Amino acid sequence: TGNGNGNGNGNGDGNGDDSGNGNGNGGAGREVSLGVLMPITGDLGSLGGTIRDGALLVRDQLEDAGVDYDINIVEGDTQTDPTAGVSEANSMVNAGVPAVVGPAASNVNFQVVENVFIPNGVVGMSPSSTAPGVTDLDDDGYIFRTCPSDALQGQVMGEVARDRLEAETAATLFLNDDYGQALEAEFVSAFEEDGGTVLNQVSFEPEQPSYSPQLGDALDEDPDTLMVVGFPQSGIQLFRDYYSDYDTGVDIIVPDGLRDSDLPGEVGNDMENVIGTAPLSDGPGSDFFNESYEEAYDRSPGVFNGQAYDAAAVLILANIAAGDNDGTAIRDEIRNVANPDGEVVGPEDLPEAIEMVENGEEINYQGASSSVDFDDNGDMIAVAYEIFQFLDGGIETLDTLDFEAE
Amino acid sequence: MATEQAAEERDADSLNTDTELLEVRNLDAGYGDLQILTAVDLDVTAGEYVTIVGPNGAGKSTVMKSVFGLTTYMGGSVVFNDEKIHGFKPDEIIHKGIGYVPQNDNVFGTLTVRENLEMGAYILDEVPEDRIELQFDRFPVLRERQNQKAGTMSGGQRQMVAMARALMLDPDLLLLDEPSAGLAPDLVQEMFDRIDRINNDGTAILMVEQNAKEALRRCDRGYVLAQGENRYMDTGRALLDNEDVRQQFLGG
Amino acid sequence: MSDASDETHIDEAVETASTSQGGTATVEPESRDSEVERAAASTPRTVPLSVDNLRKTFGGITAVDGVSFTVESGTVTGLIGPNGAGKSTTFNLIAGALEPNSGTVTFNGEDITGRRPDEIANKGMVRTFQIARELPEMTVLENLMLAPKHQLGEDLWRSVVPGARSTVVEQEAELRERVWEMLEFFEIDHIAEQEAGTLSGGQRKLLEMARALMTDPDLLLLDEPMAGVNPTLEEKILDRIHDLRVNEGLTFLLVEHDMDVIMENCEHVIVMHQGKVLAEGEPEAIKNNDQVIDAYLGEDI
Amino acid sequence: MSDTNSDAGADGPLGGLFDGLSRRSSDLLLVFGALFAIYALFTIFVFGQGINSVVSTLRFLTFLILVYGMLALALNLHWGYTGLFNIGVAGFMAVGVYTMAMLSGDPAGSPPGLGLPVPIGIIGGMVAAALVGLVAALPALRLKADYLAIVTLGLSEIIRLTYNSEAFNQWIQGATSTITSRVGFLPDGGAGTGAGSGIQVPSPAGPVRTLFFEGGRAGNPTPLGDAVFAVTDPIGIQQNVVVEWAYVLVLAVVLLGFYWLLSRIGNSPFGRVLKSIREDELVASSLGKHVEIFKVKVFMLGCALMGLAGILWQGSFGFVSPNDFMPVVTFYIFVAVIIGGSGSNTGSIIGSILFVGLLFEGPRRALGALGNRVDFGRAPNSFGDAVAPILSGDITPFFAYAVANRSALVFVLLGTVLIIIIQTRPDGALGGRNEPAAAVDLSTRPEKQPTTATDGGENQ
Amino acid sequence: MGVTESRRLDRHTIREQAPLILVGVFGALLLVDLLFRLAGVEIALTANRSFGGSLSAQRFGGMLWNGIVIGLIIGLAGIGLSMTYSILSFANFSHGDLLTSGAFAGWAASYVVAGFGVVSVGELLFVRAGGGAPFADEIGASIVQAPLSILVGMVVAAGVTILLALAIDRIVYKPMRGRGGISLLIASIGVALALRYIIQFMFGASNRGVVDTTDVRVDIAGLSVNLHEVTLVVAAVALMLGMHFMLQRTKLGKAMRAMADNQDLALVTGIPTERIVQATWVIGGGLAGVAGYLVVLDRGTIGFNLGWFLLLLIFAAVILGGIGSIYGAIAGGLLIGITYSVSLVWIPSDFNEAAAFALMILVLLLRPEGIFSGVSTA
Ligand SMILES: Nc1ncnc2c1ncn2[C@@H]1O[C@H](COP(=O)(O)OP(=O)(O)OP(=O)(O)O)[C@@H](O)[C@H]1O
Ligand SMILES: Nc1ncnc2c1ncn2[C@@H]1O[C@H](COP(=O)(O)OP(=O)(O)OP(=O)(O)O)[C@@H](O)[C@H]1O
Ligand SMILES: [Mg+2]
Ligand SMILES: [Mg+2]
Repeated sequence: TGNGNGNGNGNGDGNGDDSGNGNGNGGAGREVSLGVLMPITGDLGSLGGTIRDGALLVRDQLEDAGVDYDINIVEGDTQTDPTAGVSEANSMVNAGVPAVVGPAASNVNFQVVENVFIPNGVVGMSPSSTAPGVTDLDDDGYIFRTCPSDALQGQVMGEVARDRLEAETAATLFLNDDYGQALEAEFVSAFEEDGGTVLNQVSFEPEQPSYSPQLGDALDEDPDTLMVVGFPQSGIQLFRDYYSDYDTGVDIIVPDGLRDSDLPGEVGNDMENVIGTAPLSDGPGSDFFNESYEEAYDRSPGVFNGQAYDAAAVLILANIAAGDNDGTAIRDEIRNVANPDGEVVGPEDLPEAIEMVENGEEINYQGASSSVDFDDNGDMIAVAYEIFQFLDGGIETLDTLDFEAE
Repeated sequence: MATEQAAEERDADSLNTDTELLEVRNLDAGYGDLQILTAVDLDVTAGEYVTIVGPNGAGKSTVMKSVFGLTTYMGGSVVFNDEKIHGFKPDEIIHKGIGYVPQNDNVFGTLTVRENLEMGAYILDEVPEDRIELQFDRFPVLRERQNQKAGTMSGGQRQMVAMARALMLDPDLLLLDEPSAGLAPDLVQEMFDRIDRINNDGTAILMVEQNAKEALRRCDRGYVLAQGENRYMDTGRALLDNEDVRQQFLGG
Repeated sequence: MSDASDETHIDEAVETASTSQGGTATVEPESRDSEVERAAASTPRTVPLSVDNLRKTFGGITAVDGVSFTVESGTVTGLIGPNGAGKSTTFNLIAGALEPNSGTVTFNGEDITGRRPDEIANKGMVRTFQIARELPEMTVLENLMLAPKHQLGEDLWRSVVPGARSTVVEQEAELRERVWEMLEFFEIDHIAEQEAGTLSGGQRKLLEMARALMTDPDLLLLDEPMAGVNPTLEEKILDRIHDLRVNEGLTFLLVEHDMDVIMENCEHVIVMHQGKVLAEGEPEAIKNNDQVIDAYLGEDI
Repeated sequence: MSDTNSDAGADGPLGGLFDGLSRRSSDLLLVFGALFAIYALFTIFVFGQGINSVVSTLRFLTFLILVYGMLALALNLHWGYTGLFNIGVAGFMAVGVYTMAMLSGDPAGSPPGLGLPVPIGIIGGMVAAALVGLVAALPALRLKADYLAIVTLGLSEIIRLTYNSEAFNQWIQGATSTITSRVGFLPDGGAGTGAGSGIQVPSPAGPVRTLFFEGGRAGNPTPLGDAVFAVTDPIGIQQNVVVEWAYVLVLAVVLLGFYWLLSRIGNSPFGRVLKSIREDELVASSLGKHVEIFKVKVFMLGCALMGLAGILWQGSFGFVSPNDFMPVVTFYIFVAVIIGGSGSNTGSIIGSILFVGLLFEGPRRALGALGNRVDFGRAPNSFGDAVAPILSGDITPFFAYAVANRSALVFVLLGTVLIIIIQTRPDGALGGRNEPAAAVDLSTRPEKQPTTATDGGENQ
Repeated sequence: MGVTESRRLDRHTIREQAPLILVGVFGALLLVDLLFRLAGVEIALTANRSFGGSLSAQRFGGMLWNGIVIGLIIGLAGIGLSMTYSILSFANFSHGDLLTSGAFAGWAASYVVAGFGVVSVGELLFVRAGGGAPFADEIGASIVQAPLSILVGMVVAAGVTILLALAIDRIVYKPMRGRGGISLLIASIGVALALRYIIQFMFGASNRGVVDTTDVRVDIAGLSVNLHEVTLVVAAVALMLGMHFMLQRTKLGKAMRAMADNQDLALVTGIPTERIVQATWVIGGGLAGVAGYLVVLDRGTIGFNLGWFLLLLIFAAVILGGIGSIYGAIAGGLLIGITYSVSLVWIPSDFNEAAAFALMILVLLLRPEGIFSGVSTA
């Protein structure tokens, strides 16, 4: 999840221009192939399953609507592990998959993209890899994402810590991987730029028996606030250790990775000293999406589920526009179906959108999570963040922030 | 010597005693699939002193182990006190009244002498202090060293520990596998004297020895075993005097 | 005693053997007359092994306590003593399996105290073990092939690099000849391809000696080579020992509890007791030494 | 068990290579028999999914067999031959791969590498693995088997944790950059490990790829690529699958190299000393063999081979992270050696085939195939919900749950099969075969009359 | 063998003095440094290196206490591992998963007792498999809310693990009795895999919070203590003492030592070796089960590979202490636990586990058979 440095989503000027290759969009009824590569087991197992479900929802809806295409989704499990992810991605490529929703975690995403997608000309669109580095990949344009870069989230967190929490000093405790390292770095630079002082910076490993040592290191110098980057699987243990060893005096700030409404229950504490930021999923189609998701899975959608839905939708539309299961052709159609200029479509009228694409009409997909417009780097042009807090054993949104690329 | 006279007297006794203690008939046994013993016959009557001799690899130790339930049984019978015991496990056989002192590695080195003896009576509910005392009377040096780790004792002393442990349950029959091997000459004599005394106390002895001349001199009866089969059986004296036996097995 | 006749018979054999050996070593160098030979011969009987004031403790136990003795070349020297006297430990100290706390071991004029076993073996002093230590999952052939010193193929590169390997193969073929000869000599050729772990006690003892001999030693340390070996076989082994002593000039240091063997085969006997040398001398003198009788032999022998 | 070479007559000039010809050919038969049996099994799993699936599945299978085969051979040198109970294989692989990645990595990458040519990186990786082996060996070889095992395991964890550490990453980057800034032809940035994020490895499969694609990127084939694809495209085999097969063939050649090297070592006086060390160190040294030197040599050689195998395996994915070197990797290799029969090189290869085919991939694919073919409906969320309906006679939810959670069942199956194998074939698939350690056929007897007892009657 | 080892030991006695002194000096330096830190004294050595520093006594006390808590768990688990190691002669790689089994069984029982009536037994039995509500505090499984449930849980953890260990022995190890340690070790890896993933299959893969921590931190005599940690320490120490008396005073203890010494001889002496083996599993399994239960009580979370992750540390403790010695296991456990925790004074937290292994290797280099080797305990 995380994108850190280069606040790279500059340029908003519509690159949606040249659209009209009006290709014949070969026979309806053909197979539209799409990969969904998510962590079903491992550290992100609990998140990955729900994100996958977001993507699968597109297919199920289209099938229910009886569209003319055989939408073949190839699923894969990265086990939250880069090597396993690469191997799984390879099997997808070997099976002829031209485009993939995923991978979820940035550390896996980097490796899969570098070693499999780019060299094989396969389109990768992650719903949740927020690492700043994704922006600058030398990717021949094959790599996209429907979530924002952590370069932004780091700034947001820094601001929240300085302004809302009025912290002078901060310590950080972050997962030792691409996501954690990059987001922490962004946070630190934002916090220091704002005049704060960062004390101890401590990294941690997933699934450790105890995080007391790391907590001790981080809190050694009594910081005003503690920034924690991680995922729920380790977070449960980490926060349990925190509440067992310390009083709830320190403000803690967390990013999207720990936005899990079950967390307070799992930890056995209200966690009311914890405040967080997360990319907001409130695109034009978000209501429709939330309803259909709940209906299909009996639960409300979680983080990045909307982004996954959007990624799947865009890739299917682009595939149909390209007329072939070919990565390069799909790459070239993505902005045509997603960016402005064209008939606005959304989750509620996907079947119609498919017909329009088939007929060579220009469309502009507006999604569940955002308006889904891609810049030159394949990043989102406009995103929103929420500031949330754990309250009464649940999550409450305190505020929302909109970012429009300048 | 006194012991020799005693042995001669017992010779006379034993040949007409009918109280069979151990009766091995037609025994086939070995290790895994490998058969070592073929149709071995062997008898020990109550209170008798029997020796087995034979070349290396003849199967002598295998006979002892077979009686004690430590080999793969392949046929025939082992009867002790009118009860078939082949197929029994060692701890059951101990209950029946047989004690066994293996050829080497026969003490628990990390246990004290006293603990070694206690282990010898494991199957009893209580630690039989009186029997420990009895062994200490038999082997006085063990009383002195009862709290010493058996592993730090000399070769001869270890043999005593091993033998005392096997005697803890007052067995009717004691199996001894090369009790004199590796012992210094004076200890060899001492060991044989002790065995005589134990035998005089009423315990039957079945012994394997490479020190064949001494062993045959002292025992009531002897068996010669070769290639897993019985070759000769007679009183110890007679075997010693048998020219063939001397030539083939006793080194002239 | 009924064995008396045998005793004299063997004694004579030893006598003859030792005189002939003595002749070779001290008096007439026969036809060999190089300078070196003559120089060597002028010193009466060389002393390949000497042990000086060796001490070894294990925790609180002093197993070897100031032992000194020498072994003359071309002899069979006996080392006897009660159980736990320190004989095997002395062997271990000489052969480098243990390092002494103090004292020195000199072999062929060189101080070898505390050297590694392999260094000592390579100098020509090789030992056997009281409890035979065959290499159980290697065949008898492999056991013997292992023994020769300085094999070319023990260098990794020679065994691997295509050109060099042919020299290794050549040497292996030569060794194979010697191994088979040795097996025949010890009459264990019929079990050559068996794994050593399946051998009987006596065959293991033979294998142990054959293997030691394959190293071309000058001096052999034999730790109870006859223990547990049946009497018929024992005689054969002794014959071999004398054969080698007489024909190849080997020197033997022999630990044994069987007094008959010691008395009938050794020219010189060292008696250890409680880690010290108790007595030393001709077999006959030792046999009648009161201290030795007291400590070791017991009255009845 | 003396199934020693039955064929004599082979100490000719090519001795060693062709001795025991019939054994060799029967070995070959065994290896290929096992391989094709596994191939057949896996073809069934993916049957009906088209030729590309079959070819691609078999490629992956073969790839795993080859890399496990290399590692099993290297471990067999340590453990099977010399009795060195090294359970730190993963650590030595890690050293190989990381060193290679740091030497040959992109200087502009994150973390930076030194940008040296890949072959130098590979050699450097092997040397580094050997040196770490040396450092580990010097003190550790004094220890008894069990203790050595735990020490090597601990060491492999230390290695993994070190590569995982951000502090180490920064330190090594600093340390190397102070060196490289003084060496003209090296980039100034030094080289790092990437800590928990892992590290890019210039894939050893890259050169193979460039044979088929210009610049290694799909879409612009070279003339060779064109020629090959002209055949494979019409059959329906993905280009990527073809390229990966080519890399597998390279691995096969390397495996043959391993086998050749280790067989030569095994069939030599050097190997004989190793065997004797395994059996009884004190005997070996009492016969004049400098045991420690042999151990150190073998330890270093084995570690170098493990490093190389690591590079060719993990490195070929283009990326490694410390997680790839968990102790369980070592256990898998051990299992391969043991089910093949330790001490035998052929056994190591057969063991790898059986391990990968029947234990590692087999259960996964079998359950996967089952899941693909039968639709059990939506799986219940928990075991409780899956079991409860059984009481009322409905077992479909349970099956659905089982298929959905097959990743767990695969390991249960793996464990169970492992237990069964070790119970029923304790000496491995080949039944404890002993490959005689000599450069010539020992059973060839010199031309002499077979001895009948000369002087003393028959013995005993 | 005896000869080789003692030779090794012996030859190195003199040469070992040097490393020993070095280690001693290094240890002393660390100690002085620690004292300086506690006193808040810092002496600059070079630009970015200094001796001493500052460390609050409270923080250090916390580290030490944490180390002791971890160490006791490792030690407790280590006793069982060490016993099976010496008596059955193999390194049991499934020991960690016995811990996990005990943890799940025990907590299932605790949940049923504590949460009876709150939610369905089915949900309680699988300890919140699949995650989601009800959360631990609703069920109230804590020493404060439901002390009985904790006690029951501990007993069930021991009981179930014992039965499991006996069943595994019957099915897996018994047919292999007398085989070499390596065969058994490999079989135990198979057992470990099967067990761990059966647990995953039944109880799910997710790590989840199961212990209710409401009000468990209380002030006693001015000290803030965690009652769960106190429970753990009391239980662990009591079990260790119990083990000590049992092995020293009873015939069974001696018989176990005899078995560990020489199995064949034990058989021949009439010691019912099968029963001793079973007794070993009873004790080893029982302690493992309780240790697993206590790990969860301390950490608050449960997951299917909790034991596997601890296994290496447990092995390190057993090896460090000397295989076969229960005191060794306890001492090794404490050493490992304290190193794991206190080493953070000097090194970053990504190295504390490595420090524990490094300590083990260091000790083995100085004492190749472990600290308590040759000291007979049981
Ligand atoms: N555990 C075993 N497995 C397989 N074979 C064995 C085993 N023990 C002994 N043997 C074989 O059984 C045969 C008889 O052995 P046994 O020990 O009974 O001989 P012995 O007469 O006691 O000889 P010794 O005088 O050397 O003690 C030998 O050939 C030996 O190799
Ligand atoms: N590794 C060791 N550790 C401790 N003590 C030992 C060790 N080796 C030998 N000893 C002790 O040293 C003493 C001498 O033993 P050694 O084996 O040298 O006796 P020996 O003369 O060969 O006796 P035997 O005739 O029984 O073989 C004995 O008390 C023995 O217990
Ligand atoms: Mg015997
Ligand atoms: Mg001795």
